[in-house]
Amino acid sequence: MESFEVSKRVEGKINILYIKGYLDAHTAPMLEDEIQGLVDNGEFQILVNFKDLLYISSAGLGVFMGFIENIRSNGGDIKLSNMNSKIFRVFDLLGFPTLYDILEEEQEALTKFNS
Amino acid sequence: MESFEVSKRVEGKINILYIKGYLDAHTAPMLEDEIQGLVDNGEFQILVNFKDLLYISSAGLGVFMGFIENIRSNGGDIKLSNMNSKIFRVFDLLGFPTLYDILEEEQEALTKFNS
Amino acid sequence: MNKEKYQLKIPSKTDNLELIRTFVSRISEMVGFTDDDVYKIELAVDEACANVIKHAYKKEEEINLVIELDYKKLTIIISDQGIGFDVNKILNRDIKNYLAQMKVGGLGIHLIHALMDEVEFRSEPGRKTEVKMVKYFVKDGKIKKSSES
Amino acid sequence: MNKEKYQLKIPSKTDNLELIRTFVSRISEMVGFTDDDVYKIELAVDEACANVIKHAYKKEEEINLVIELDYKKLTIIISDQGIGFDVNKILNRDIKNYLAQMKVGGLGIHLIHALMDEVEFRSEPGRKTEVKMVKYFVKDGKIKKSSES
Ligand SMILES: Nc1ncnc2c1ncn2[C@@H]1O[C@H](COP(=O)(O)OP(=O)(O)O)[C@@H](O)[C@H]1O
Ligand SMILES: Nc1ncnc2c1ncn2[C@@H]1O[C@H](COP(=O)(O)OP(=O)(O)O)[C@@H](O)[C@H]1O
Repeated sequence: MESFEVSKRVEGKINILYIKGYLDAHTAPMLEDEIQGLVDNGEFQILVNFKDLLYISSAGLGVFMGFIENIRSNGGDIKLSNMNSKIFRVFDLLGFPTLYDILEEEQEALTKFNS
Repeated sequence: MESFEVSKRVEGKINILYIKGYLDAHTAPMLEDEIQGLVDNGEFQILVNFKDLLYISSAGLGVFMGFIENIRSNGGDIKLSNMNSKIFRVFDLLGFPTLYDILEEEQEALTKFNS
Repeated sequence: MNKEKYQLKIPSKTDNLELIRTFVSRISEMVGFTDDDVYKIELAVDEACANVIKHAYKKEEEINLVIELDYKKLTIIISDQGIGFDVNKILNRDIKNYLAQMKVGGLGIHLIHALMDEVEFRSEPGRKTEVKMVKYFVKDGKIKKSSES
Repeated sequence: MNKEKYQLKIPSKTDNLELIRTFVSRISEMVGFTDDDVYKIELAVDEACANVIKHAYKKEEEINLVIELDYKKLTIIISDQGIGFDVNKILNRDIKNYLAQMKVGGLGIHLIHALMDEVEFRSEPGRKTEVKMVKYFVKDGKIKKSSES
């Protein structure tokens, strides 16, 4: 069966979340919990790497919408990287590229955080 | 999507059919046509290798039932080999092992034909 | 888990057997059946639906498949509004002799009985057929497959 | 191909979204849509069903999904007997402004419009909601996605 997984890596002040599999209204709460955990610990520099994500619905995009204001008002950001083209299109259709930094590679996103 | 394929190899007087994928009421006619072709050419020594078969329903078993009498009365046989355990169980549940030679390995079946 | 119901209505053609198997096996996996049981359920349903496609109708009509889940079992009901048949005649057939005579066909219903924990056929010749089959989540040892005794 | 109908009735819970997507994408593949269109159809259906699950009912009830195929298009109708909503209010929302205000939610219906060739929402507040969406096998150039104009 399809599934969804989040794993985490810390690089300096930046928390990188690797998301894998199928992100829909059923699995979005898992990602939400993970980001909530970071926010609760005062971690506001978050990079989400989409390399292994195969599917996303608006419930997945909604997770980022739910945190972005609070995180930015705390001087942080959520940046997104390594989306495949199908996933990117969903973000694009909804106009996310004007609101979020969406980078090709994780390294670019890290650099952008530190600049 | 699931699919079904038959390929063929000749070894001496024996025609070996390799069946692959899903054999059900939808795909059984493909196997039927293949065996009919052999029978029409007077080829009655047929070995079916199940190595890559993932699924079989009674429609698949029915194909062998449909030819066996004619083939045996012409001095030939249909022997079966390399079934995985799930496939074998279907044959077993229906009592086929008493009616057909079902061998572990292709080589055993070939030997049995020539003995 | 409360009682839950899944229903599928689908044109009666062999092209759809794969979709039906996928549907049934996903639900069976979801509720926690072992791979082995999932395979048995899938095959039993395939057989019953193939029968609707082959025997029930003159042309393409509809297969109706209902899956009910309660706390202890999965029940599948497959029905058609087709020509029906004499259930007793088929069920009393001795499969060993039948096979030995090398008759073509007649394997599906036998297989359904061997694969599922409970099976019930009802048919009104000329009007409809309904097959109900049950698989228990846990077999209590006393429940034995009727066709294996 | 004649007109064909597939119907699925399924409990309204998020666990079932995967099964619904599988069901819809298999049928879409079967009738020959490109991978790209299959993905769009799958996502649009996911969004509509997620809405039924989230918004229509107080507790778990039923999603009704019908797929109709004719020679030129696939039509999907997703309906519920739930609380309904004011369709005009939602549809007239300017998504760009809406997003810029960083509001949570409100993306699903916009996405459905962007993904499918034709979309129609009907809702009777307090009684029911029905979404009908169409994808053509061949787009004739004149047919343009309304939400992209
Ligand atoms: N849904 C059905 N409608 C009408 N007849 C049926 C149906 N299912 C089974 N039958 C009858 O029962 C017989 C035995 O079915 P089965 O054991 O599956 O073998 P087969 O399909 O190979 O004949 C069929 O030949 C048919 O006459
Ligand atoms: N099936 C439905 N039943 C009741 N209300 C619905 C239904 N579908 C959509 N809605 C209403 O339309 C609104 C917008 O839906 P949508 O664009 O998918 O965003 P979201 O679900 O994130 O709010 C929902 O918030 C809800 O009020």
